[in-house]
Amino acid sequence: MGETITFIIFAAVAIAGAATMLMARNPVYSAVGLLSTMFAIAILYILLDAHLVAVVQVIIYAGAVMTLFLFVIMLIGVDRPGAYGERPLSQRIMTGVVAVGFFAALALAGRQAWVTGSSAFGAPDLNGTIETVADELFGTWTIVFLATVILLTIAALGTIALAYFDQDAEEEGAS
Amino acid sequence: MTVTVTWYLLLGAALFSMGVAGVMIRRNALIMFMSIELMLNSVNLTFVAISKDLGLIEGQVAALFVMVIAAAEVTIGLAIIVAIFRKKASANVDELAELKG
Amino acid sequence: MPVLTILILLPLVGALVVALLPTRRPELFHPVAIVASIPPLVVAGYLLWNFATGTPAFQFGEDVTFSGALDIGWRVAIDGISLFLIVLTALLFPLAIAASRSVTERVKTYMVLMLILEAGVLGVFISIDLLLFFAFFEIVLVPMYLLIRLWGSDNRAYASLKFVLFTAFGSAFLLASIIALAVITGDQVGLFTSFDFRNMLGTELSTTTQTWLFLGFGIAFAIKVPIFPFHTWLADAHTEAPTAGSVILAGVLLKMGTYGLLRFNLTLFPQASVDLSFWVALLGVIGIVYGAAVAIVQPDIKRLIAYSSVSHMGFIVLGLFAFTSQALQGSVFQMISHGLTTGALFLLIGMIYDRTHTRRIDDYGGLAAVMPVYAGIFLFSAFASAGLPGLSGFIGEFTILVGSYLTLPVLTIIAGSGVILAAIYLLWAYERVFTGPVTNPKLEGLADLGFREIAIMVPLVVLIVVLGVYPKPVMDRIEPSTNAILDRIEATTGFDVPEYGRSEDLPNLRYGDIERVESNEESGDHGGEG
Amino acid sequence: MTDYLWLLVALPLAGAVVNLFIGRRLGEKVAGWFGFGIVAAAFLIAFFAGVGFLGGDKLAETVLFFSWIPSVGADVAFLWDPLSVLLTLIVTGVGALIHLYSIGYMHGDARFPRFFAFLNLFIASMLILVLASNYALMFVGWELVGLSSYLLISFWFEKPSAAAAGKKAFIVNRIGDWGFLVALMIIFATFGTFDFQTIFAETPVLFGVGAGTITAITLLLFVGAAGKSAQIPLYIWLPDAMEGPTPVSALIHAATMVTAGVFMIARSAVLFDYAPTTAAIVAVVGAATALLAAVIAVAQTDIKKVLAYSTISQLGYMVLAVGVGAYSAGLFHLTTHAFFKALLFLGAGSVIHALAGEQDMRRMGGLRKVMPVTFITMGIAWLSIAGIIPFSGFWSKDEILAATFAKGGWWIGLWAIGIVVALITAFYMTRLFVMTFLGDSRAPEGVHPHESPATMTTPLIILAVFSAGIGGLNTPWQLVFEHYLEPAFAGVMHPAEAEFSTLFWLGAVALLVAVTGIVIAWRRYGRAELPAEDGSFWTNALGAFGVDDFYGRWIVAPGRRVAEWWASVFDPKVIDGGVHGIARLVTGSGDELRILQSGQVRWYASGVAIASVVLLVLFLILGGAF
Amino acid sequence: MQNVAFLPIAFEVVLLLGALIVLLVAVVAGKGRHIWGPIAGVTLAIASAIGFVQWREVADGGAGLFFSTMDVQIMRSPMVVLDGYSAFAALVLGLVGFFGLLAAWDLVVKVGRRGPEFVALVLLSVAGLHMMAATPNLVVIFLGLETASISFYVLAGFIRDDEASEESSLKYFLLGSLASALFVYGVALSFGATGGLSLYGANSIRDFFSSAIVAEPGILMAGLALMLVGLAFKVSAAPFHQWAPDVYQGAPSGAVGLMAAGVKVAGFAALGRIFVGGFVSQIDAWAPILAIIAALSMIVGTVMALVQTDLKRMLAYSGVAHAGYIMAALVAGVDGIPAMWFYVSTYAFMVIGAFAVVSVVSGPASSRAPLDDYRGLIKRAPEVGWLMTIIILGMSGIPFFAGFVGKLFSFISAASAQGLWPNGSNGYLWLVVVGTLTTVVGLAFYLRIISTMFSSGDHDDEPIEAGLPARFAIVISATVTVFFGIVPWLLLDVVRDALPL
Repeated sequence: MGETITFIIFAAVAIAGAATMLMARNPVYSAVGLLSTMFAIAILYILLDAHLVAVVQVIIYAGAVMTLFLFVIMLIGVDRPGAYGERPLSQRIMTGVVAVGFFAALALAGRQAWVTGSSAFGAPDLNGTIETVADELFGTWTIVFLATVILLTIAALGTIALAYFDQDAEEEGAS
Repeated sequence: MTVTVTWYLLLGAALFSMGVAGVMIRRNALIMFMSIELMLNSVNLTFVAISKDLGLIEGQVAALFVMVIAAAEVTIGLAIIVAIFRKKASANVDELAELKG
Repeated sequence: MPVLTILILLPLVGALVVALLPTRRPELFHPVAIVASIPPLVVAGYLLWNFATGTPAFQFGEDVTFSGALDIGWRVAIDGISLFLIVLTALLFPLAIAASRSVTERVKTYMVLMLILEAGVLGVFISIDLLLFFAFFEIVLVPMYLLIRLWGSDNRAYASLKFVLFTAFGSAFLLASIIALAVITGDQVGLFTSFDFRNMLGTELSTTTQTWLFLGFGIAFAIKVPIFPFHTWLADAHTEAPTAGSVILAGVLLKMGTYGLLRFNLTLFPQASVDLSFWVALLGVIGIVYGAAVAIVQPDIKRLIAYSSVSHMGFIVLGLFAFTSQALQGSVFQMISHGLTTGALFLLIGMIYDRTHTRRIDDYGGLAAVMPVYAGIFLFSAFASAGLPGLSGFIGEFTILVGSYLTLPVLTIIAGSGVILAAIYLLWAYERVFTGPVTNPKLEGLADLGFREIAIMVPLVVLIVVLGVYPKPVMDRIEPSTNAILDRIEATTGFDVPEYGRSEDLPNLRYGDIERVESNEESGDHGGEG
Repeated sequence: MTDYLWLLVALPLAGAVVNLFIGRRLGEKVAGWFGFGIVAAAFLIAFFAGVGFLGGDKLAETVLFFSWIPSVGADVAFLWDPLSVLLTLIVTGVGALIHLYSIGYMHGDARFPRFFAFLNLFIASMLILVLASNYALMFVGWELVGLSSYLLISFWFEKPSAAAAGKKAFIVNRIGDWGFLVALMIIFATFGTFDFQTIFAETPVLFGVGAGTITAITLLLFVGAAGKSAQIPLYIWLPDAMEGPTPVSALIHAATMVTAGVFMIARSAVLFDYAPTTAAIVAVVGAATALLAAVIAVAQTDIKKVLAYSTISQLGYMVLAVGVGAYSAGLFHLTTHAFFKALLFLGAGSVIHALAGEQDMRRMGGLRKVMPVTFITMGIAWLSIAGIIPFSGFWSKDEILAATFAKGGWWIGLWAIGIVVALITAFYMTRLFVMTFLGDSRAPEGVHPHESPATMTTPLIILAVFSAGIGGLNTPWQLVFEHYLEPAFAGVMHPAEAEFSTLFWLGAVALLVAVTGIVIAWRRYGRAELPAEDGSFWTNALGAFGVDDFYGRWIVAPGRRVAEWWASVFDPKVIDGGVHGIARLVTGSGDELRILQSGQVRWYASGVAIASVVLLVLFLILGGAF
Repeated sequence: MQNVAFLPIAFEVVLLLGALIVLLVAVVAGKGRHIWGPIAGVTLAIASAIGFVQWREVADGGAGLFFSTMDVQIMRSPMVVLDGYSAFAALVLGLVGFFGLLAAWDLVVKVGRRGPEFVALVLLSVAGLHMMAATPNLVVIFLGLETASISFYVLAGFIRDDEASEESSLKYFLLGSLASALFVYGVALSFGATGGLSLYGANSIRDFFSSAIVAEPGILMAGLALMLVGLAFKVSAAPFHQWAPDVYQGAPSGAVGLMAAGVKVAGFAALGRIFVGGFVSQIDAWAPILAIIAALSMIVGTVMALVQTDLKRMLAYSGVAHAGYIMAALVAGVDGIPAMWFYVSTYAFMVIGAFAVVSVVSGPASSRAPLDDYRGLIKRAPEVGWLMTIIILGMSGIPFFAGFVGKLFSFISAASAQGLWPNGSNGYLWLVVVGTLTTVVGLAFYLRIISTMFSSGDHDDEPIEAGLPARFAIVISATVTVFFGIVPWLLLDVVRDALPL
């Protein structure tokens, strides 16, 4: 029962945060909204016994990603009037329709699942503790884990290539 | 009533749809990007919920990988946005429409 | 010896040779190209000489299957129908190239394209693999497009694109139909697909399928011919193309359409052909009258001849869909004859155009006094084209009309009026260009045809007379093939073909059988020729 | 002798080729005499090969050379029978004379050799026509004579009128040829062959008299004949054809080619026998033509035009004859006409030659003193055509009228027309003769008429002899000619015979009529100054009653308009318009789509989102989730 | 055994090492000197060689699934698959990378000190592309997808002083991430429906379908739909194509060829792997939709290309159309795989060649290539002009050029597929007709390109010099176009074995 309540509360928080992100005129508010959503989701992970994921969620997203976002927002500067002016009504309606349609489609898609879905979480009771996850991660998924190296290298390289300015690069670029 | 996986899936779906809406409606590149992050989060939620439901740890691992990927995406994305901001002093994507037709 | 492969290779080799000529020796390009276009003619002569008369079987066959499951292959062979079209092609190209003296810029490219074009056209006539046929049918567009686009006259951009799009539009349906047919055939012979003409002949098709496929094939060929409502590309293309282009277009390319109708529509979809014959023939007849009538009022001599082609090709179409021995033979003969006469006319127009650079009939007058030889040859060709007895044009039209009357009397009687109209537009044009006093001062003192030009015309003139006086050898080689097609139609449909003039029944061969196949199994080594 | 028949065609053809290509180098003399010699040789060959028929002991034979179009069973073969022999002799004989004449007449012309080349070509073509053993080959000759007549009419192509006349002749002939062509189709569809003898043998087997098929065939054949033999409504080309050199008019448009139609009907006698309807139509058309042409001839002032119309009129007689079924009579008139009309033309030519190209009779007159030979020979021809006994014209014309009369019933009406025509003929021929030769010279100043050279007068004399005497071949007393032709018309029912007394007074009437005509004309034109010939009749007749304009306005012009509309509206606007419309549609839709490609990221994102929703729905439907 | 276990991942490993070496050398030897260029070339050459070795290995029966460890307890689901499919992908991608780099060399030289990053990015992106083809695991496919995409985002924006480049980079990034998110959400849903992340192996998606009947198709279908969206976006199939023209135009000409070719190859590889390899049992559901997307792509791509005035955009749109033609092959399921490979591999070379020409004529860093720049090309650079003509003819689907054969095979597959819609009897013939017709319309703009090159312009007297690497790339591209157009079965016999496990 308590679980249910928690779920409802944090689900609501997540939705609300998302809504804030969606609506807020000030990007900072949007960022904060998203942040709260992420926290809420982290809580839900815990409800799902995915402890490690929850932790990582907090660390990476709340800790790193959103900080980065906020930093960039600050860097770019918040207050540029007009830049975030309201969309014309028509577009908002269209957006709403599409989003709702998307949701509705998914909901319908899962229709049977939603109803016939197993009463509670099914068989073997899964516990996303560090070791269970680690087992999997460094067992079955080792190669993939290693493969992420490529991705991260790219991320690093890309950032350098895009953001790292030095004088002669400028010249060449200009040439 | 107990919380079934269904609830989580619906929540995920809802969040994802809101992300979609965000991409469609927001004009600020950063917030569009945030919406995408939101979508990825909902994906993770879905993964984890399902892994719980089916008792398959893979779901959670997948979620972790998605996070990693998202992180990498963020760095690049922000780098691009910053780079553009350097020129146009704005993150308003509507002003980036000289390539068209 | 893979004669046909060699036949296709020779022009390509020639093209290569021309392409490799040093750029700083431009004076070489033209003569070398002429020389390079002779060997195919020799091979064609060889074919003509060694062609076995009196059998409908395909000859000089080669069969190299490339990919087993798809059953695509280098399958080439000729029968009495393709034989003469090959000879015609091999003959017209040297003449057309020789007549291209006036091409001064990008000569090398021009010559290379001409030779590639020749290879493509020859390929169309020898392929008995549908895919191969389509490939050649389509590749011809490219050099022709460039010839018109680069060496054409004022309105060339429009004309060339129009030419390509019209033709390719047809080919779209052709390709789709070929694929469909190949899939169906494949199912029936237990392969994934089969593009082998001989397999396709054995395919069982429902009447509806036949009709659809007939239309799919038909529209491509109808545009190429061109049959009435699809003819507008022709006037522009012929008019804008350089002389050689017009000659090849009218002389050979149009025949690809009628050839396709005869070789594929009639044999692969006999039931549909019989069902639709009246309507196709009707379009043909409309073409005869319409083309001739429009030709009468053309102010541009090239356009006039172009429209006359529409009219003449209409005769062929009528003959094809009358399903009588005479009409079919007549159609095939008319293909050759029209190639010669119209080729001659376009060559002549080119010669005068090189001198005066105008195609407007009004700019001429009294030319006969200035250039008597030219006038004589022109009048000769004009009468040949108008179907004057004793010249080749008559044989074709006469046999077509006489034969078609047996099954399509009314249409044929109307078609007969084309004879009158032909006389009108040709003689009226001749009157305005050649007779009367010399009005245009530019015309005074024009040089009459030189030796080179006369030498170009002589072969055509001689052939026109010879074929007109003694067509029998040609007919004897055409007849077995056309009769075999008729037998097939008779056998597969209820249609009974009038027996008049059908020679005694031929060696009992299924249509499409190949005699003297020279097949070598190692795959691939023949692929290069494509 | 028949082994050498191929020479009949080969020789003139060779002559044509030689004269065409190396004539210029041969020079005028050689070219001319060569051309003449060739034809003369042909005449001799024909004579010796055909002489056997005179005795009646020789039988018709077919000489096969080679198979021409196997699929329609058309061979290149000659049918050597009295009929073809007769025509061959006329063609080569008269032809030879006219070649001879031309040597003088064309003297000094720039394209002298080419003229003889064309003449030879004509002889060859005409011989193919008359010698053919099947309709297909006959059609070849049929068209080739059309070609050579085209070439010869527009021989002086610098004259636009000449060029136009040649074209007109060919095209009008082509209209007739179309009928011939369709007839050939039906013939092949009916008999499966073109061979005369097979067809004539099978006709009685397959059909009864008046069978529809035969009627159709014969009617269409007659369309062809009407074209060649200048019958209503296709006669309009012949007068214009006078633009050609006079020898051409004499040979082609008087003696030989124009009679091809008559010959062809005679050849197809069997078929026409089985189609009485056609025969009647033929007869009526013939009579009508004879009358109309005669009337028009009355008012002509150009000497050659008069002769042209008189030719048409005489052809009318012949057609009437074959229509009546009196084939031998028709052919007899054909023969006599060949001589006297050729003579008339050559005489006229000689006159024109003398007057330096003057053709208007109103500027002639008084030539009898300066050119006696021409005067006398033409006199004979005049009497002959006018139908004065004993000149040939009388006999042949009389025979036709008699045959017509003998048929009785409404045919009497045709006979009456014939008589009227005889009257008019006598009138206008006298008019011509008187205006040209009698009275005093009305020649313009500076023109000094003179007698023509021997090369021209010799043929005149020879022809005069024939015109005078040949009538004797076929008098009611002994029908040499008819008996000679009999084998050619084996299996053709004989025309009704009138008994001798009838024949006698019929002849008397004809003679009387002729004399009347002559007298009237003589009294009218025999005086010093010419009577004024204005007044609606004269002008209309002079203008041939505006038939040409009628055709022009009601047939040619509308045709042109339709063609123009097709060429300038239907092709570019309708067909190409449609095509361009499609093209515009495609590119237009492209431009529309470009608007979607706004460059707006959000817009693209929306596109992706919307599309995904659609895809979701589609998948759910196809996946059976709904 | 060990090397067999190594071989499947050798491709990625080598490329990673190569990238690191390049960076190292760049640091040590200084960025000015371009010695790292050859290193990268060698790496890619080796990579393709590995692809070849893998091919032989497969031919010798070495195909199979591979796990992270040999430890049997935790051999749950395979992470790597080695089969003809992946091997061929390795071969093609290696070559694409190699020639793409050659074509991009002028650009590399131009960006000067940032060259090493560029090259390294290229190498790594190729690795990422191959991951999409060489794994049975959907998450790993997503990983590869992102790896490649992210590096392409960077490549697109590599010219920093060009706003167009920046813009295309951002557009590509935002839309690409959106598509990725959709894709991975699809993965999640299909995971939920089937309980498997891996296509093959123990408790994999295939097992699921072979054992159970799908109780709740809804989620599965939604998953398929979203995965299709993601991949259709990557291969720029309509209606997910809109990014392509903008991005291709904005991105530096030198890099576009590589991006376009690579992403098409890998995208279709993944598409084939997932839908044909994994979800083939659902073909009745996805084939018709694939057909619709194919038809849309053909039409939209062709019609839009028709009205373009900029060669880069034109080629981008033609790329959309080509995506349609390739997709047409897949509606036939596994029968279509060879056709897909044939088409996509030859097309990859054509597109590299075409953009190489663009970068030669309009400059490697240019973001615009107005068609007028190509007037008189045949005079200014005859060699390049003629080769371009060949390539364009190849793309336009003229017989005796590879493009035609590709179209033919994919049409044959479509026609022989047992379609359920619009009616079951005659395969996807309607799709074939659409294909042939759009091919004809396409001729209009392909020929426009050609006739522009042949017609004379203002600068005819100024010859254009093509760098050696670029010229080599162009030559190879043209050669491939002609060679496989004339002797297609040489390639066809290969791709016939390049089937997913």
